[in-house]
Amino acid sequence: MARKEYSFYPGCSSERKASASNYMVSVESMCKTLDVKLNEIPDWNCCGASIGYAEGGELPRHIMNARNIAISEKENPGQDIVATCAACWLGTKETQERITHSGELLADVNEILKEAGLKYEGKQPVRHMVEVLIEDLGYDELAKPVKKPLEGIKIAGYVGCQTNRPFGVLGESFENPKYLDKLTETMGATALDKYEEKVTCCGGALAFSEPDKSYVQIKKIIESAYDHGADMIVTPCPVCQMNVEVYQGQINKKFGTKFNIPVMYYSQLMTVAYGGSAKEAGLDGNIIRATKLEEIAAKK
Amino acid sequence: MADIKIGAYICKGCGIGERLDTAQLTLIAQKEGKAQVVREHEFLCNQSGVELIKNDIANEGVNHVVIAACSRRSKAETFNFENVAISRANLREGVIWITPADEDKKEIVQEMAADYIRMGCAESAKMQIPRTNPNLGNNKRLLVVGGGITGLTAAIEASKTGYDVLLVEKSASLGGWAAKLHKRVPDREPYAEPMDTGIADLIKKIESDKHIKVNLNSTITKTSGAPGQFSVDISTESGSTATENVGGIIMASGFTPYDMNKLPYLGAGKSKDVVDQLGLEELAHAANGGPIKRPSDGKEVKSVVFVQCAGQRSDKEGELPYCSGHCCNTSVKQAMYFRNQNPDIDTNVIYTDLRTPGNGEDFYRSAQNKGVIFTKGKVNEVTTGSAGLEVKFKDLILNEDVVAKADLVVLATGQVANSGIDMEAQLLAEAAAAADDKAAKDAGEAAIERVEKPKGVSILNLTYRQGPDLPHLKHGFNDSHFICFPYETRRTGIYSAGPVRRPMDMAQAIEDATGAALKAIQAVENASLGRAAHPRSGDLSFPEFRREGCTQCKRCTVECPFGAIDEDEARYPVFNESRCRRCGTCMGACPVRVISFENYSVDTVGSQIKNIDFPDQFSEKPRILVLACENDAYPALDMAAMNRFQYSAFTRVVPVRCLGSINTIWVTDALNSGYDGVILMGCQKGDNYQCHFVRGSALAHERMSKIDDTLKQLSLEAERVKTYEVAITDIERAPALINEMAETIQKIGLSPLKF
Amino acid sequence: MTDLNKAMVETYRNDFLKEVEANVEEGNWVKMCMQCGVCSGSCPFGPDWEHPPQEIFAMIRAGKRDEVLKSESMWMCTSCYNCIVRCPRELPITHIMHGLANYAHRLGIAPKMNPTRRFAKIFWDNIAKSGRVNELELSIRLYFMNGFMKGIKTGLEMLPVGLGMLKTKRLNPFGLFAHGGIKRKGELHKMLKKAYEIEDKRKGFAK
Amino acid sequence: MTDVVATNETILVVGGGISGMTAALEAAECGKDVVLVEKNPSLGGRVNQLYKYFPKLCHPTCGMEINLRRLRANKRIRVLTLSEVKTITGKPGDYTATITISPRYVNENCTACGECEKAVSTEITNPYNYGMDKTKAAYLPFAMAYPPRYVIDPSLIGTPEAEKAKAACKYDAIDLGMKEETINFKVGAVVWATGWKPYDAAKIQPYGYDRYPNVITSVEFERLMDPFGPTGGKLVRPSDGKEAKNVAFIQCAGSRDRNHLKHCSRICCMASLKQSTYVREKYADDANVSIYYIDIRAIDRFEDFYKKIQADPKVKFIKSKVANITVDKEGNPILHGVDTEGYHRYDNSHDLVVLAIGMEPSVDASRIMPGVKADASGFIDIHATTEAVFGAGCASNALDVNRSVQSATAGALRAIQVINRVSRAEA
Repeated sequence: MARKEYSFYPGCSSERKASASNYMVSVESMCKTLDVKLNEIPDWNCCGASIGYAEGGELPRHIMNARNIAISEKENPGQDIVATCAACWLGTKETQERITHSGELLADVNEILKEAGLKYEGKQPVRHMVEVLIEDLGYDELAKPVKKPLEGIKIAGYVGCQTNRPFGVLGESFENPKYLDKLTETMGATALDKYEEKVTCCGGALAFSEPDKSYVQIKKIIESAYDHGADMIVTPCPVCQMNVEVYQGQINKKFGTKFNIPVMYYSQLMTVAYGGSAKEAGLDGNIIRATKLEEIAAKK
Repeated sequence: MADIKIGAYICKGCGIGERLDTAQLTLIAQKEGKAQVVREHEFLCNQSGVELIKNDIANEGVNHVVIAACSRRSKAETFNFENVAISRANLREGVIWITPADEDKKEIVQEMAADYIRMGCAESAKMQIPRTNPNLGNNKRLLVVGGGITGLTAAIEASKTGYDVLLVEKSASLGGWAAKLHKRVPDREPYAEPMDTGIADLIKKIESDKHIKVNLNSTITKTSGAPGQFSVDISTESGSTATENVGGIIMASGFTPYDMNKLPYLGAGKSKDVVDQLGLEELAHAANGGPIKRPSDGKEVKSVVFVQCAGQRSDKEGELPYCSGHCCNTSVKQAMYFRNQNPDIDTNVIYTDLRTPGNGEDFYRSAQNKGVIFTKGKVNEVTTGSAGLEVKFKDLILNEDVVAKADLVVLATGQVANSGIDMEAQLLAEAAAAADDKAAKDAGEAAIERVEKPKGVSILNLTYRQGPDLPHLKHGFNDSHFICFPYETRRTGIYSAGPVRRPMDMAQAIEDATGAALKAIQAVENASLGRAAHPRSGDLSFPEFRREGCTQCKRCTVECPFGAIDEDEARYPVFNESRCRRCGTCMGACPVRVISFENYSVDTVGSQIKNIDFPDQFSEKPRILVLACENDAYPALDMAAMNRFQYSAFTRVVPVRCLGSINTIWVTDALNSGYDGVILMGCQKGDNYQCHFVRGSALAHERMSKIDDTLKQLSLEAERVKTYEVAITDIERAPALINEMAETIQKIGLSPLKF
Repeated sequence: MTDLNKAMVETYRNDFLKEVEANVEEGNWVKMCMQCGVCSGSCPFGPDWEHPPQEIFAMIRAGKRDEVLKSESMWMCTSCYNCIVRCPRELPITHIMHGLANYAHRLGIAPKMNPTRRFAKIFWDNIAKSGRVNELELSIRLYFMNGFMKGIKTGLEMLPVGLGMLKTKRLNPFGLFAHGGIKRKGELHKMLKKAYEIEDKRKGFAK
Repeated sequence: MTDVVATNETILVVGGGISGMTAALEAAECGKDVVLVEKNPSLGGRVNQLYKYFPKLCHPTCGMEINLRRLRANKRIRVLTLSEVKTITGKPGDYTATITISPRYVNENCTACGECEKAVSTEITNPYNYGMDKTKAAYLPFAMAYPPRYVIDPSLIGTPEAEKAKAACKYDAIDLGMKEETINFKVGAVVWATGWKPYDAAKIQPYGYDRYPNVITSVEFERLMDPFGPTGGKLVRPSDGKEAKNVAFIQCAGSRDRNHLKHCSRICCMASLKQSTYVREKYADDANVSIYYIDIRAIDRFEDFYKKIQADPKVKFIKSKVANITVDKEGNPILHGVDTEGYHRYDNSHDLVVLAIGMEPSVDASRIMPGVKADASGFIDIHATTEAVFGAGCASNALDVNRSVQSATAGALRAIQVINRVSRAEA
């Protein structure tokens, strides 16, 4: 019996051989160490993401999320729904909020869910993994398993948008959230005390459709990290991770910069700090290798 | 008047004992100051010190006390004895704190202290304990002028407090404009819906209140007298006139809506379907919850445009420069009339700045929530097109010229105060007519004699020498000029309230009326005790004049900032003590120095100026006289002392009630008797004057501007006399000005008149 | 002009605000804007907006139907939610922008070539089909949405990215065939169909 | 033990700012007995911390001097400083007020000679200057403090410094043994005038008040102009003492905002217009002022003042709620946003940013006592209040000085009405 159990919503990008598969790997190791059990929602579907609006409209978009919630309530009763992906978390939470505030929507949703013999109750809180870490366990608990403090590593805590706005993490400010820094400090690393682009938007889905405009954003995010001497960037969001990491080459080409900074997930840092191997931390999943982390991971 | 027995008490505390030779000061008090009792004390303001004084008063018959210690501004409560004339010699802030402790300065510092002892005793000798005003008025009934929401509130509140009220309303019914409103802007949570005006209940209350006597169809044709003893002629339309006596007056004559026919470019007068806000209230009244119909053809209004700031906040000739404050909330309310009745009616409010302060913000939000559209734009023209009215405006957000069609257009016009005749303004107007400034000023003064038939309709018809109504402040409103003292009018015992004072809405008018009621009550209470009103509240002294000396020149009547002084048939001044604010401007104005107050007179000040020791011309010790306003300049010097800023030990400072009370003859006397320089320190004058007696500082500057000729006659340099505006915050500047004078004297040498 | 669009113009005449309130997600908030502009200033793609949100609200009130619905502006929304959290009137601006874009798209008057509109459609089709994102299919379709040659070009530009993802096993080369999506696809399709029916009924899209 | 003579014909005035002083003086000058309770060591309140008033640009201490003279001359007012109302029980016309008085450690003997201040070296942050500088732990709150009596900061008690202060006093005015005391007395009616406090600027995160030293509040800006303030009257910015010649004012900082204060604080527009003249006063033509606003609310004749400032070429008005602030390497705040009059994007650099901070009541009215109702913003709702507790000034609404004084005068009359009912009943 694990000390905590959650109904888990991994999201598309976390699938094997998908863009955030390494996130998933590290989350699994992290949770193992923390003795947190994640019960995947059976046959979960895509959240529709924010970009889903254009074709999806309102109801169809909500239905995608309502289905997941309904399945979760049926299969993993009494458990909070936990997502690791910012977009999944936001999409699901948004749907839940909207339904709680609209009887009409609730009726529609349930009428539609009948098609699949499902029912929406909306009793399970929808939470992001970092909320679980911070609120249910707390920094002290998170510090306990640290075997290899990430000493000497300077980290830019890039929070981005969707874990931060509009809901955000309890007690954190939209403009200057501190939880990611606290998290990295807890792992023994050094968080940048100044990082102006902490909550700057990476362009999100528009990195696909409007790459050039997004590059401008991403460039700011990376530049500021460099300016303050960061060794790597850490983020809680797969979209941010992907956009900030994989386009560095394009940006270098476009702006003549020489960016080559690793962009990690908090769960990767934690796994390494907890003594996990490079593999367990999914470090091999990063295009720009975090050599400093790999060294620590390699240390016996 | 009992014999004066002066007791002088010299404190040695706070370093006075260490810095000064108090024994010598004692001698001076005895020999020169003629103090019968003189005592030194280690620490005068502590219990034993105060007991000492009390004991002398009780057992030694001391009735004039000179406290030689700290500034008159400190320990005032401690050194406060009943029925005793008190003078203060300022040895701490005035001497030891502003001079260096160096040995070589000891002599001049001691001289400074000695002079303050002389001055204190001299003042005391000339002072009298005020026996209160002989012409008390005990009438405590209040006259309320105007039966609108302001007047009704003032009346009911005064009655609730236990005072009788006489209410005069020129129209045939009570309620004023408020009674014509369909609903009012909410003044309570949740600030979301128009609410009942409540005026009907209020009128009922008034009519059933036996302490309130209502006169309808009545105007005031004559007001004379003073607080506690006003006599008022009330005339009815029918022509009958009754005389009533009251103690205090609340002027709540309200406003007249700006005449929208002056705005033809906004369609006013051209189409029946262009109305002002009061016009819309009538339509709403008529509709009484049903669909509002437009005047032209009775068609149900389907679209309405509200034009904010119509003829207001404008530089155009004949339009109002100010903002009437309530109109944004009023349009919000009126737009709700439409949306609440039928949510499909287009309601568009076109504004430049939407002004809904305080919780009005909730009301604004509520209107938006009801679908009222607010457009930031500037309306240029309203025309009558085939399909109805067309409002041509510039959309300031989308930055383009637009035309909005509407069945009805509401012009948010402003409030014009019913404030009567502003004599001063008319005088200045005449004055301005004259060519250059000098001439203009003379003309202005001369004109006071002339304006017998002032233009306009008076509200109060005061028989006062200085005009029939309260002076206006700005734009025809007679608001107070003082931010800290919003009720201070320039006619004692007469307080204005409501939109006659400042454009305002009902909620503010009600609050204002309640405050004004207190002030009027306060005025009658103090009048009955012979006490002065603000700012010298409680002062029991009052002006008197030596009839045989008076030349009937009328300077006093002309210059009294409060119109307190009239003239009798023989053209002698009549002081109306209860109207007087005790500033002493009349005293300063009098060329023959016949006007005085018991505790503040030509003598009390003059003797202080004279009674100092003038060293011979060879000693190279100049003397500088500083006459300082007791409210601003004197505190500034005190605070300079607290910061240990130094100024010349040759200075002798005399506090005055107001610069206006300074008689130029003091200055010439001072120079004659051997002062080398004279400085006057008063408050800011001009449009933003800070003088709490309104004209005092300005008058002093005027008078002093003429002193140069006198100086020439005395063959003295003009630099020897300076008049400054000094603010209470000029803590560094005030001492600097004194030191400047000291240097000047160093340069030009001691006064030749010392010889 | 599409029939649907004609129909809407008919129904609402010149009252565009009413149309927006009825048919656009969170459209009934538009009237609450007080034109402070904090949203316009907060948008990361702000400079790329021809008409920033607050101006769009003003335009809606001013009845500028075509300018609004045919605008590229709403398609610049990156869903960063800066505007929402700063709005002093608590308008759900992000959703209103999404709603306007969706509405224009449904009416068939949204800018045809707008890349975000087209990507959004591809994305939705992608997930609606299998229930989950197939990233490879998604990116390939995206690259080729502007035609074959352009697609090759974009593909080549993006090659390093793709290879990187491939090397790190974050892209499945066989995804096009192997990727399964969810099991109960039929069930999802039925639900979506129903959802569209209801939404169209509510928004008067139903023929 | 402090003894207070009071009866159920006495009026209790809570708060010694301009509203409380006015209510007390107006009532006393009508012949009523008043107890005036102030929690700070001196009367004067917030207006005293202002450099100038709008629209006259005169100095608040001028009116303060007059009010203090009225106070000194009036035996009917009993002033209790460092005192707070704990409870008020009873019914209209017959209340018992319980007041706790914190020790000042200085008694009536104090002559304000300043020897104790010279004697001690310990410094404390200076509340009078909103913590922008320090003051000695034995201090006179400000030059015109009333009562004009020094204060020993509690932090000094038990330290040798305290003994030094005591030793320096020749008049036995320092009593280190003073303890907090609690007293009760009867009153007939209460005027509640506890005033306002500036909204916590740190909560307005996009403006980074908690992160950027060169973003300050309007109340702090007033202190910079005081020759005896934290900068000695120099208009310089906190980060590096650089002259603040290019100053931005951000209106509605907290006000008119559902995320902060839902009401409009009324004074802020005029305050910024006024403060723009400070910058001009200090730097003449080198001054540059930008005012970022939603609506300029300069009602009645204040409009004249607005017009005057509008005509000043050195003052720019930008219709925009600033989106957020960043800082450049030199620490210059950069304001980002959109001028909505025709859509102009800006990223403007300034030397100093002043937040025209909103007003909230210092005391949530709903906490005063049962029967006193607060509106949603915490102001006293006079219509819903059933007790003889009358709101005055900013405890009842967001008001400017002039309207606060009106409100206080009205409040005084309402209290007098209760008192007169009592005395009539007893007569």
